[in-house]
Amino acid sequence: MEDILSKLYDMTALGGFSFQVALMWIIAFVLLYLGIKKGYEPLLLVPIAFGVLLANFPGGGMGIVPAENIALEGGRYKNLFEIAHEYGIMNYLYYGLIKTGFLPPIIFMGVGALTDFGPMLRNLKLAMFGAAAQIGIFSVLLVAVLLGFTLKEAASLGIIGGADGPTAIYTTIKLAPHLLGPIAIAAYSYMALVPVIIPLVANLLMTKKEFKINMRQMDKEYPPKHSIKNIKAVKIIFPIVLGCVTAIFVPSSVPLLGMLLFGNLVKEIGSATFRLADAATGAIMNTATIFLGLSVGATMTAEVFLSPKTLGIVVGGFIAFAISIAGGIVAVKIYNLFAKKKINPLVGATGLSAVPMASRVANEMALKHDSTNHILQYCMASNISGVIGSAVAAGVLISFLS
Amino acid sequence: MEDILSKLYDMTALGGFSFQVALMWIIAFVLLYLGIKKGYEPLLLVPIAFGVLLANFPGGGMGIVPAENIALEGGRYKNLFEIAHEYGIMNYLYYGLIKTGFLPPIIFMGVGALTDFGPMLRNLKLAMFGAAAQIGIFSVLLVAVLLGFTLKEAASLGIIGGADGPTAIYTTIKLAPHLLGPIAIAAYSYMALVPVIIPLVANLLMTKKEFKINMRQMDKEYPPKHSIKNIKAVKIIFPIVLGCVTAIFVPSSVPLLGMLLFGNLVKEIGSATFRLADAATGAIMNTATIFLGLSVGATMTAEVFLSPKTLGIVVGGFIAFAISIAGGIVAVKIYNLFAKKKINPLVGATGLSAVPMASRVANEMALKHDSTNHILQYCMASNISGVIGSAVAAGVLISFLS
Amino acid sequence: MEDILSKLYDMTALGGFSFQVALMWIIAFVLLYLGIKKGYEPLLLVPIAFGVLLANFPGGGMGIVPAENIALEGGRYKNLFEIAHEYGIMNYLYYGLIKTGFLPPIIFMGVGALTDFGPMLRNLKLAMFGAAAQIGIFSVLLVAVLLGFTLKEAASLGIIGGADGPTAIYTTIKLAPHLLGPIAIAAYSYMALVPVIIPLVANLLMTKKEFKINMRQMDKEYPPKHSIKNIKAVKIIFPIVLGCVTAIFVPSSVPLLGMLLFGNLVKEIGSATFRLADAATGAIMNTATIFLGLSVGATMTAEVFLSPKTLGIVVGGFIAFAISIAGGIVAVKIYNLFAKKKINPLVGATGLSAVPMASRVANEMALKHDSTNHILQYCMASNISGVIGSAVAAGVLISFLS
Amino acid sequence: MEPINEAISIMFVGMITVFFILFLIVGIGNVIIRLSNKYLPEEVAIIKVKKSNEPSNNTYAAIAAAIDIATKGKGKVTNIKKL
Amino acid sequence: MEPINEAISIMFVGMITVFFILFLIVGIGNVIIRLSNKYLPEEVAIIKVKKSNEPSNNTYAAIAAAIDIATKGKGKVTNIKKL
Amino acid sequence: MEPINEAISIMFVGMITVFFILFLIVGIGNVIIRLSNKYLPEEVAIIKVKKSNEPSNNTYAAIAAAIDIATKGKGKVTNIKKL
Ligand code: NA
Ligand code: NA
Ligand code: NA
Repeated sequence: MEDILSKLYDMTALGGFSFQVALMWIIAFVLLYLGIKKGYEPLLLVPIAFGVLLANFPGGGMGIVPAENIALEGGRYKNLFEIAHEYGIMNYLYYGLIKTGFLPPIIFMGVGALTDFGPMLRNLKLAMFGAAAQIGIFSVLLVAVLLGFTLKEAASLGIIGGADGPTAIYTTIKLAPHLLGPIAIAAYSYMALVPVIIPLVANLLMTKKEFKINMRQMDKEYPPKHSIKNIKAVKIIFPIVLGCVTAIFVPSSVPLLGMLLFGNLVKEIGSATFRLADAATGAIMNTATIFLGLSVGATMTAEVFLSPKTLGIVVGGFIAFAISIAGGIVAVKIYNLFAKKKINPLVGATGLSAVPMASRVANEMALKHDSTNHILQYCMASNISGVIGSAVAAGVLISFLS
Repeated sequence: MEDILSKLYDMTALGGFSFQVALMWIIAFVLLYLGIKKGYEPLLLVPIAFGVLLANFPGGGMGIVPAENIALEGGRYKNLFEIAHEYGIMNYLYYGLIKTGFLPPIIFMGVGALTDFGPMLRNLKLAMFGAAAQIGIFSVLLVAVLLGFTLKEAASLGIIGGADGPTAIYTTIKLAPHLLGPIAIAAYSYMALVPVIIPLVANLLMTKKEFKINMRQMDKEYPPKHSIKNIKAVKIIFPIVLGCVTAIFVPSSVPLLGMLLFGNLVKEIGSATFRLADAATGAIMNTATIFLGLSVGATMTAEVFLSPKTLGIVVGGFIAFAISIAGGIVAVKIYNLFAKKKINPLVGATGLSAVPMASRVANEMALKHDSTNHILQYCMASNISGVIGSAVAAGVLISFLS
Repeated sequence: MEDILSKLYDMTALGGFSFQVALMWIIAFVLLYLGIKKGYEPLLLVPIAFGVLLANFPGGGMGIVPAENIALEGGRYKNLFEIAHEYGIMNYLYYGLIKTGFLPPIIFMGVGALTDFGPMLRNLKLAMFGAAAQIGIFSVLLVAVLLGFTLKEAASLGIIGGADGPTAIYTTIKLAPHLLGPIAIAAYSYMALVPVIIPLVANLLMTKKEFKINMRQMDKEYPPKHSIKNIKAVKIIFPIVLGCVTAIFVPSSVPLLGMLLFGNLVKEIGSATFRLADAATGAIMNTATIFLGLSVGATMTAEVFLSPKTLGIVVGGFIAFAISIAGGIVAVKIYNLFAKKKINPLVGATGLSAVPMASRVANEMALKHDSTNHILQYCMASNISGVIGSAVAAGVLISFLS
Repeated sequence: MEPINEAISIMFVGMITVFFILFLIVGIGNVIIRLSNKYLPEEVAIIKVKKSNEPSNNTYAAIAAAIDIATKGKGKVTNIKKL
Repeated sequence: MEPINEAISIMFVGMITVFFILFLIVGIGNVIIRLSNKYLPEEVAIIKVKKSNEPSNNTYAAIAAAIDIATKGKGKVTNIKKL
Repeated sequence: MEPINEAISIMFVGMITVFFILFLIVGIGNVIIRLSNKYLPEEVAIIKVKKSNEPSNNTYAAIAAAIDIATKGKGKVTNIKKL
């Protein structure tokens, strides 16, 4: 009888329970609350939070083991069958789909098939502000190095400021996979907080007059030189050429940008390749999202997550966002010093990316100051170029540091 | 000329044909007949049967090779690329997706996203009978050990009485993978035979009076203490808490139950995570069903299947089903001895699981005895809890025996 | 400063650019043009072309490395995790899904679920011409051997004449994977060119009188002996029996034909297995098409593609198509010498396969000569049997040469 | 331990565990229901009834039924505008 | 064996096999058709014609056509109830 | 090199690259637009208006709206035949 009771106890996880584990559960519950009740990027935060929960059931065998566990001597690694055999299905997913760098480009293919380069093509000049808004990435990289992060960790921290989930995850996989969990959560959380962060920074840096700069009015006063006659042709040629140009100069951005542009291409071609675009945005992207979310969440075992670096990531990520937004705004202000045709600095703020929420937030702010000032299409131009901008920045970081 | 003819003959499978192979073909044809014409769980039985056929085409290279073939010295295993290279695509599927224990939890995620805990939450007390109806699992385990099966084999045999496909397959993968084919077929066949087995056992054990126990009438006489005011909130919180509780006490059930509850959660959240629930029940589940069915079927090469143990599985599986049903019925009878508010013993019978067919069958039997006696919703309560019950039982078996 | 500039230069791909790479880009652009603007099999040619582009971005790490790179001593190979780690995601896809021979049978499953054997069953005799039209495969094999190709290469070249994408790719993977890119492109390009090639050959070999042979008229004059009373039952039984028969005689065709017939079976069963047929033709097939196209394209790095053999493949593939068509036509002509009930030789031409475009083209040609001469259904009979014919031919080649 | 003894002990442990877990689920389920009844006010789903400026009711009902079939219950008619 | 001889022998074997298999398929297909004609009585698909209590025929036809387009032929109108 | 120096140099290189690439994109985008305006004549999408032999306009519009909802905008009504 005693024997049975002791066996019963051994079977349970009661022995593995600890204060740290309880803390992780609370974190998972908070994330679930944010995702479900507050609607913070639920498509990613709910799977991530559930993955955190799964990983922190002692004895459940769903937590991701450190990469040392799968390394063998001679630069070789255990194979996926062995990983599943020894560490279970979550490690199989993680080492098969995430650590290989596979899922982020696959999700980017879906993002591409959902992206419309139209607004950007119609206001090409505004794309430049998608460059300025990458300054947060590199500023935080600098600060993080000063605070004692290694270069690779600092770069992964900085990339949160790119405000783009797959890019942040891809970069972190390549440079500092041990920080994957907190960085992914910070990235998605702050993207969900864009409706708070953008007004915060914009109100700090912009004058009332600037909020009221009316882009449509400007277009009437200084009409653009040429309109696009055959938008369909341009939309098909653009991703191909764009891919070639970025590939020449930043080859390490090819896995991300190449897949993004492929997805965009099959969408723009139309009905002839509709099946592919449909798969890219449907079955593939949704499946990838589930597996990415769960296994990124499962990296956050108590030992890994509860470290001072996590706090650094939470703070640093916020700063990166803020600086990126500020960078975009300031760049517009400088431009306005020299140009007759003024640009609303909110168009710079959306260079951050976080498509399309940043644009919506900026548009609402503009409308609040002047109810006829619709700037959504202009914001989308810099907003989309911000995605390219941070993918390029990621390419630079990876090529210098990996 | 003679040379060409001999080459022609070598190319064919005529040399590999045998009585055993012919027998396997007949088994495959019978399974196809049951699945297609009789409508026995066609979604699983048709792929399994076709897998049996593919595996028994001599020289086709589609049969699953024994696990010894992929083991190397030093506790290591061949990698998936080597397995595909040496043994073909069916072994690639089997060792990549089945032997790793990957697909059953993935299918369970879809099952979760199709499950509605509503009926169970509205009649929580009835969930207890989903526990009683697991007795068939352990009884048959006992008998099978007496008959000379090893403990692991006996446990895999017993789990057929859980009346739940993915659970049976997952347990067998972990404990006795060489019996996977016949156990999967027995599990799905008897689930399809629930409309025969439940009436058989119920008519044997229940009196006419018991068949007529009217649950709605009882609810009117003894109304439940409290109704649920915010069913949506309860349905969201329930899977999360349920996951935590079972994880603490039976961690080895986490891969199955965790994924089930994740699937249920993303469904209950609603439109915010609809894309994920849609993928879980659509693309992912259907793809998993095809690959699971084909490769489980392909484990049944003549050498493996035509053994006395297969007969034991066929008989033992039936007994496990019958005892489970009886257990549920008897548990209700005992309860009724002490309670004023009587329960229809058919509600115990559905504790077996085999959702939702068991409930439908029980409901029809009740209606046959009293055309106003609608017990479907009550049956669903114990029916769904039976799924949890057998997943917990599977967890116990795995944690004690693997 | 100088230091930074040199680093900048190192990061770019400017050093890796060459004349050969530029040539590959031009080839990719031409393929994109053919797929997008000319509508040549866009579902395959667009992903292949984009794969060519990705593979030829120097430093992008998306080109497929030769198989030697993943071989280890002792007949072992690197595992998929190591391949992803060392050579990136495109090699992960290629060595995981293509080199294992996995995707072509998976796509064939979808093809099967889209195929209707009805027209063939209603005119079974015409299926014989699907055999005659395989002569192009073996003729070109012979010529290619004379021109210095190895037997395996020659067989892969010849199989282009099967006019069936997955079959050509599967055979080439098994026999001459280094030629995969050009062979896949030749196969899909010439399939797209069927509206040009069939008229070319048919006008050369057929008389005006033959074009006007009216199949319906013939059916009225010599009515078929028996009609099919229960087409649904026949359509369900047919793929099962067909699978068994081909498996006995050409086991090496099982991976292709078995999956084709499984897909067809779950489609013909109807609503009971609709979910499976839907997955096979939807999520699975579309996903497989994307990954197949991209990674087949990515095999075409400049070093591999720019060889005299590629030219041989382009010419040889065309000849294989032409001879196959001619074979079908001549077979009908010979048949007509002896039979009273004449057959339109265009029905022989469609034995090539390239379903369903070949049938449409033949039908249009017949209508051009006699606007009442609808031969589509008759063409579909030999057209579909041509798919089986080339899969059988592939099985023979693989079993003799691999 | 003899296999048969181990089988018996697994039977005991197994059934106890299954009963214990489902007992817990019943209890915790009741707690969740009570707490949610107390602290989470019922969210009343408002079904919007649209009236004017729409096709006649018959047509509307027919289309709604049609959509329900077409989308396997996943779609719903939110608005039909006269164009 | 010389490659060219082997190529010739593969050509023979290949064409013989392809013809033989398709010949078998024709034969077996005919056997299946005859046996099914004899032993499997034709299952007549009954198209239910519903009359009363339904939207007018015109509307019905229009919706059926619409559904067919919307579902790419996968759906069918089984019933339209007046709500 | 000191980490901090390397961080600074990465910052320079990174921002220069990002600006350079987006500058190129702007330039090349303009070139594509100009060339396409010059050499690729605008493809005018012709919306076919069908008139007779069809259900009444009201029903047509309602169904079109319904289809649009049912197919999330992916389908379109190309033809409705009176059966
Ligand atoms: Na960005
Ligand atoms: Na059960
Ligand atoms: Na062919």
